[in-house]
Amino acid sequence: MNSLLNVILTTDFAFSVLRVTTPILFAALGALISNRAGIINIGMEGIMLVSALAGVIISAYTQSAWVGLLGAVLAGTMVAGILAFFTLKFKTHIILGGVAINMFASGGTVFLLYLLSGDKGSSTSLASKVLPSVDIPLLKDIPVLGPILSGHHILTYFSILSVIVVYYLLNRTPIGLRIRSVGENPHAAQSVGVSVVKIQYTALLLSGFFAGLGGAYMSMGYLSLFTRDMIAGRGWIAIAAESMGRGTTVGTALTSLLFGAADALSNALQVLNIPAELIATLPYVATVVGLVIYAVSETRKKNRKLKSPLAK
Amino acid sequence: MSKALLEMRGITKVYPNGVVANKDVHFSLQEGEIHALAGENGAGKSTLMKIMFGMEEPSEGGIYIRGEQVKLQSAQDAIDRGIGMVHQHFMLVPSFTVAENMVLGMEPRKGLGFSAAEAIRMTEETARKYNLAVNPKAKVEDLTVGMKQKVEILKALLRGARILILDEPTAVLTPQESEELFRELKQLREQGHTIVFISHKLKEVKAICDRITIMRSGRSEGVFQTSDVSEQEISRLMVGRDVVLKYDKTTPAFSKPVLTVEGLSVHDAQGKALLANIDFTVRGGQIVGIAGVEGNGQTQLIEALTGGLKGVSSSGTVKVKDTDIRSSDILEIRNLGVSYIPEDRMRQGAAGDASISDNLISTRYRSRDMNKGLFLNGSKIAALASSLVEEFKVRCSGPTQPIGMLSGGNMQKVVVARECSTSPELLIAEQPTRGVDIGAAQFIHQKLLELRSDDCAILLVSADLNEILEISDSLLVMYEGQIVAYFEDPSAVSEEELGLYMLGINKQDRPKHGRTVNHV
Amino acid sequence: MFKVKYFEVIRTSAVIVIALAIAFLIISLVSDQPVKTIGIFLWEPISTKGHIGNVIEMAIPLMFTGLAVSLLFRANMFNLGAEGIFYFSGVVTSVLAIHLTLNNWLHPLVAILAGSLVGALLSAIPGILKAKWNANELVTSLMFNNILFGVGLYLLNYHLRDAKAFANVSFKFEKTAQLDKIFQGTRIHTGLIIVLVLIVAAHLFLYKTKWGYELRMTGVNREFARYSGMRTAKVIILVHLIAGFIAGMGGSVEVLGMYNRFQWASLPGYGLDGALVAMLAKNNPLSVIASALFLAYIRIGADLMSRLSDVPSEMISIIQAVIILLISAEQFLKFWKNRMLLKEAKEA
Amino acid sequence: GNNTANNAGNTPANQAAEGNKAGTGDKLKVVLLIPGTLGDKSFFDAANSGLQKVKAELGAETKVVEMGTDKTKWEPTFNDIAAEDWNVIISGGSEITEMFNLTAEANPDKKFINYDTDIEEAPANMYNMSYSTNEVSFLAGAVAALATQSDMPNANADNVIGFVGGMDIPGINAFLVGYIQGAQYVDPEVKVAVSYAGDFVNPAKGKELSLIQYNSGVDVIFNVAGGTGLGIFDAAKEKTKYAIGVDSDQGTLIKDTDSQKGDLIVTSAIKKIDSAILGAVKKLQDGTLEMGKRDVLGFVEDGVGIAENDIYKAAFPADLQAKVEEVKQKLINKEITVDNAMGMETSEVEAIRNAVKP
Ligand SMILES: Nc1ncnc2c1ncn2[C@@H]1O[C@H](COP(=O)(O)OP(=O)(O)OP(=O)(O)O)[C@@H](O)[C@H]1O
Ligand SMILES: Nc1ncnc2c1ncn2[C@@H]1O[C@H](COP(=O)(O)OP(=O)(O)OP(=O)(O)O)[C@@H](O)[C@H]1O
Ligand SMILES: [Mg+2]
Ligand SMILES: [Mg+2]
Repeated sequence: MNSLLNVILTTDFAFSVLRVTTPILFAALGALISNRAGIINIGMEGIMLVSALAGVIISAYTQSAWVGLLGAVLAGTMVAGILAFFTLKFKTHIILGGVAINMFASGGTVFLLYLLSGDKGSSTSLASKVLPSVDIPLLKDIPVLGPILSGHHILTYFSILSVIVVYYLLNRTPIGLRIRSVGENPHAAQSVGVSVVKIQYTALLLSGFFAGLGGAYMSMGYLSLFTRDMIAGRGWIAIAAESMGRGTTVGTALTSLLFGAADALSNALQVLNIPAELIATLPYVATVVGLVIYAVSETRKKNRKLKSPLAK
Repeated sequence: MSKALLEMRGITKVYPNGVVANKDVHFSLQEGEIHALAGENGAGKSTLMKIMFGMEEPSEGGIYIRGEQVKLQSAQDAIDRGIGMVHQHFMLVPSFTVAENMVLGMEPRKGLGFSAAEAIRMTEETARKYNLAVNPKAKVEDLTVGMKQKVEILKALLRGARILILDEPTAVLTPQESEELFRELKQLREQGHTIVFISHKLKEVKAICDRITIMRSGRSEGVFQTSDVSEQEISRLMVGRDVVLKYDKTTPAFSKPVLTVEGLSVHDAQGKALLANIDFTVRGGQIVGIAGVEGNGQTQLIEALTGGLKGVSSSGTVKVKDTDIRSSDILEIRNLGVSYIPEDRMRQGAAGDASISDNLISTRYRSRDMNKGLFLNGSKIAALASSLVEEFKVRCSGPTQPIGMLSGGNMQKVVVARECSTSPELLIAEQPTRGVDIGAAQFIHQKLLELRSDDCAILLVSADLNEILEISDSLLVMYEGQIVAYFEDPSAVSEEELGLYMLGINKQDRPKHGRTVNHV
Repeated sequence: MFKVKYFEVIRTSAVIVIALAIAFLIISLVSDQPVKTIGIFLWEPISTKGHIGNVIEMAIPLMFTGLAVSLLFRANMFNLGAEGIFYFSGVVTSVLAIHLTLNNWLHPLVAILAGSLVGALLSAIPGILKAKWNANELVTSLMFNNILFGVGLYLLNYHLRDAKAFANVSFKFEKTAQLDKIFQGTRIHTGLIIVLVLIVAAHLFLYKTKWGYELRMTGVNREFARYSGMRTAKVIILVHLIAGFIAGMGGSVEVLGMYNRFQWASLPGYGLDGALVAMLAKNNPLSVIASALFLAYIRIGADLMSRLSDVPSEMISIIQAVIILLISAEQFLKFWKNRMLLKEAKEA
Repeated sequence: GNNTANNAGNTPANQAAEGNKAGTGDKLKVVLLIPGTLGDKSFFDAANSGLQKVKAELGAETKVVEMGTDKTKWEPTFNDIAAEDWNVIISGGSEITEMFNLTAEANPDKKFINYDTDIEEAPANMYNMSYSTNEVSFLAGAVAALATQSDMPNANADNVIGFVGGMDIPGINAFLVGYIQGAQYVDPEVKVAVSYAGDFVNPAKGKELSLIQYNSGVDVIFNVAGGTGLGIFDAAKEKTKYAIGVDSDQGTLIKDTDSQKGDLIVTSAIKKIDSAILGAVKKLQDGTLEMGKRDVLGFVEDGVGIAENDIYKAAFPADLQAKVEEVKQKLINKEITVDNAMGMETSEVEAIRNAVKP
């Protein structure tokens, strides 16, 4: 138990929570935007995977991490665009579309990797670039807080910034207003000349954009390479986080952080004598418990009254 | 006749599910007129107007503005040409404020962001200009229907609509609110606006419209000067037969009390009274009407009677026959012989994607004659469904059609058919004829009266004063969660008088309406 | 009328042709003999008894999970938990298949029933959480997948593992526990009969019984169902129990039909595939048969293609994705349909 | 190294299909069945590279088939392939052994090679191999334990080494037990931090687990985690700590594109599956391969070894290299015997693990 505390009560651990949260947060923000527009994008996993590979390949060929990032994000946006095209134009069921995107990404990335590098497993033979980590002046010298908050990967800061940006976008901009109106009452939006399809395109592309950032982080920051199926469920976790955050920006950010913390904790728990298989379930158990507590308290609140007179 | 401002020629509309909503319809608008569009439920009025507003694409036909053909591919195209529409169902985003709803699609900006202050200013300005007061900062979900209606009209006006389409705007308004709306419409006409007015209330049509186009089964039956045709004639053209506008009510023969409410009070979480000290009784063979402006506790009262009190702290008693139902759920209440026509047919009254026949049996599939143990009796269900469809004249391709494809009125007929055909002892009918054409409304009224003569107790909540005065044997008025008036003989009450109670200006003292309980 | 009625058939055929054309294009990029390659993809799975057998074997678990998921979707429950239950019930069944001594038909019966019951109970948890407290079933079911996998893997490693097998596999099942093969020359096992019976039963349940009716109404509009007097919370829990039972039975049957030891070291993926099957079947139990066979067919075809030609195995998922994207594209050829509708309307 | 996964991909004709038509006499036809997918940078890739050597050096016609992770597909694939006209059918792994043996028995006219199995029995037309995984891991453990206390620039004073495994399964624990015993052999006091990622395709998890180990005083980590393991090297680079590679010479491989990272991979515990496969096929062609038995390939047979590459020579002090060589000789001479986790109960492995927990 002591050794566990030794691991957890360190700035390194707190630091790792933010690091682990970053990809989940990006994707969850993406999921949030598309959900607010009324479309559930379950292709997050696949989009992240494609972006992760695109970042590696493009940075390897251009020898510029930033161009790589741009490529990754564009790739993510493009894949989301394909999904949007089929679901919005041809009315492919969005769930099937998402499943297809995940399938496509899982095979397609390996296939492309193989064509380019002759390797099916990882991109170690490509000299790809990574984006830098940054120390924040002043902050980095504050004890405890400094080592926790400073020195992160630049995309981690991007992700925190993204929370603010997405909040602003959804709640304070015309496009955000339209996205929310389309999600809540598409007929109302349509009736005032807002093109529902256009807004949903935008929202899906934005969700691809953020998932793309998440994917880029995986292969160009968190790690410096691409490997087969390296997203390893983070896209799904992000969807769960968004769902649990009940469609609000702050809620989504907090639940992403919760998932990140639980995941980091499960890594730390490996120092104990508990079978690794069981430790691995911890983040999920924690989530279910959290969700139940939240849901129970919410329904308690709701059950104790009749509909309030004006809310209809 | 001067050249038409807007003309629709040879419009045919086939929905993807194969429903032919409009068939070679011609429709034309003169500048500065109020033009009524009338027709039965499902006649294709809304569809025609949606086409005019660019929200639906015609399968065939053209739209001409001042003789020039235009292609309207989205509502935006229509808005750009000065067409505005207030839809049959509200087109508002509930969680948004009034101002946000007003400017949606034409948001004022401040830098990159949305300027809420400017939106509020625009809303206030338009409201002032057209003399329609609204609170721009209020959330739409908190507004009364009358308020929502105003927001809808302002929305159209803000967008510079010169042609304003109003699809059944008065279905949910009180007489006072309707009166106000008519004043405003006339004022708009003075200012040069052209208005299309859809309504099932022919009195209104006669009162404010210049011309009328009548539709039947997707076709236009012709255009008339309103002054040239009587209500009778209009309804004959709409329905294809004479419609009786007065009912022969048998003299009431009340039996024992079926629903007894005594001293019922319910408070919300903040301790505010939602229902305060409600007393009344409904007897077998009696129709008790509840009038009131929406949002004055009728919804809560009905909810309380349909299982909503379970798990909620309340005082007083609510009895169906001899059973206290305060801790019963809706199933237990229904098992006591209670039927319920909910006001929101889309949300509670019907399952849109399910078939008409599935919708018809939802309250009786448990009964022995509909099943053989666990298995449903398919042939009996089919027989029941087709007989009900026939009896209630539901316009559909057959009982297996999804109910969601029906027009509002026909959907309502299905709901009424279900609830009235189980020989209930108590029927709670909430807005049973909202948005229903006169033919169908009359039919529904007759059904209620038939149940009444079969000794059923009926509690009728309606915003349609005409209906309530016509049908009820006794009448309650609710205001702010209380019963403020009780009339033993509604036929002696005028709409205006009723309106004063509904708006809280008049109030009877307790002993008088306390009589409800003691009345024999 | 003829044309519109058959629009779906025409659309589907057109879509398949286009999907194949796209697949062909992609194959041409990497293959020297694209015609031959696509020929393998299309014909090889149905060319020999063995390969047909492979398609059917693969369709069996897909039918189980597809059926389970389609019932959940029918009740408007977006629950993807079939994955974890399929796995965990497999573990439970394996325990009994290893440790019980029973006769030839009782052994699998007991083992499968136990696996199915455990599946039902586990599935009920997200159901209860949803019905009583409105806890998001997507989140809970995704979480349960990981939890059940972790616990199952733990059981395998710490309690079932056969050290003498030199791998992370369980002890061998008793011969009595394994399901019989029903067609000579294939590995098609009695699970096929079980799942077909189950599908027909589910069809009857859904469309012919009171409970099925309640389930459908709750799915279409829960509020409506509640006002009609249905106990929707019970319905939701019931559908979770049934779906869990079916998914669990799927895992149990797969383990006893296709393996002689338990050896899944990762989630086998049939749960998500089940969602795919259910969606393709538009949540109709009987259509699940066709959509599971279809999915199995293109997968086996793709496998054979990668084995017998020069196309790498990853092509499988790309081609599958293309087919799935197009096959459910409902608006595809919409304009044509609208024209036909208008023509019919005018004739009428 | 060389991962031309599908030979037909870069040869003009579709050989497999051609091969089906005509048994073109003398040319040896060899097929490799991978019970999984290529790209693991170890087991399967190494086998494939062995096949490439067979093709290049023996002029054989070859094909590799990836059977994927769905185990129900393996049996039909074995049967289908056995029905084609291949002379030699190669596959590997304890998991497939039962199935593979049955296939061999059903096809007595064909030759089979199982390139890695712990099961001794083999049909008369099957040749089995396995490797002294435990011994090479023992050596890796010795390197790690020596390194952690050395004055190597990135070593610390703490006496703790690390191990990150893909999953808690026999195949991985075979490495672990050897590693622990090797470390204990050079220093009985050494502590070994052990983590399992639970997944072979989650490098981010591998990195997190490694970072925790490095942060808690570990300065050398042995990576036995497939794709997950690539994250361990990332962590090593980030923390400038050492790592030990597995299966192939990972240090040299990575050095190609990232020398900073590669230089931290002091050595790798290599299973020379490629040369083992080449050797076996060669003997089979010569008719000298003894079928129906299993050989365990150790240091002497050149079946295993640690990578004594430039990095090792530069980074690992010469005196310690000598000590390692000494240990290796003792292993060769059977002066040291190493336990094999293959065939151990989970509880036994657990006991070994817990005894050295930091
Ligand atoms: N799942 C949750 N768990 C705990 N707290 C939550 C959750 N979701 C939201 N909250 C809390 O609710 C508050 C409101 O959320 P937030 O400010 O994100 O809403 P919002 O993004 O403005 O919503 P909207 O977009 O609908 O306007 C926040 O203070 C947040 O802490
Ligand atoms: N989106 C739709 N899809 C398919 N059919 C539709 C759709 N909307 C309307 N219909 C059908 O088209 C016909 C005309 O409907 P419409 O709404 O125009 O009638 P209406 O005259 O406005 O009736 P009401 O007075 O009840 O509002 C009806 O049969 C209706 O069922
Ligand atoms: Mg209408
Ligand atoms: Mg040290």
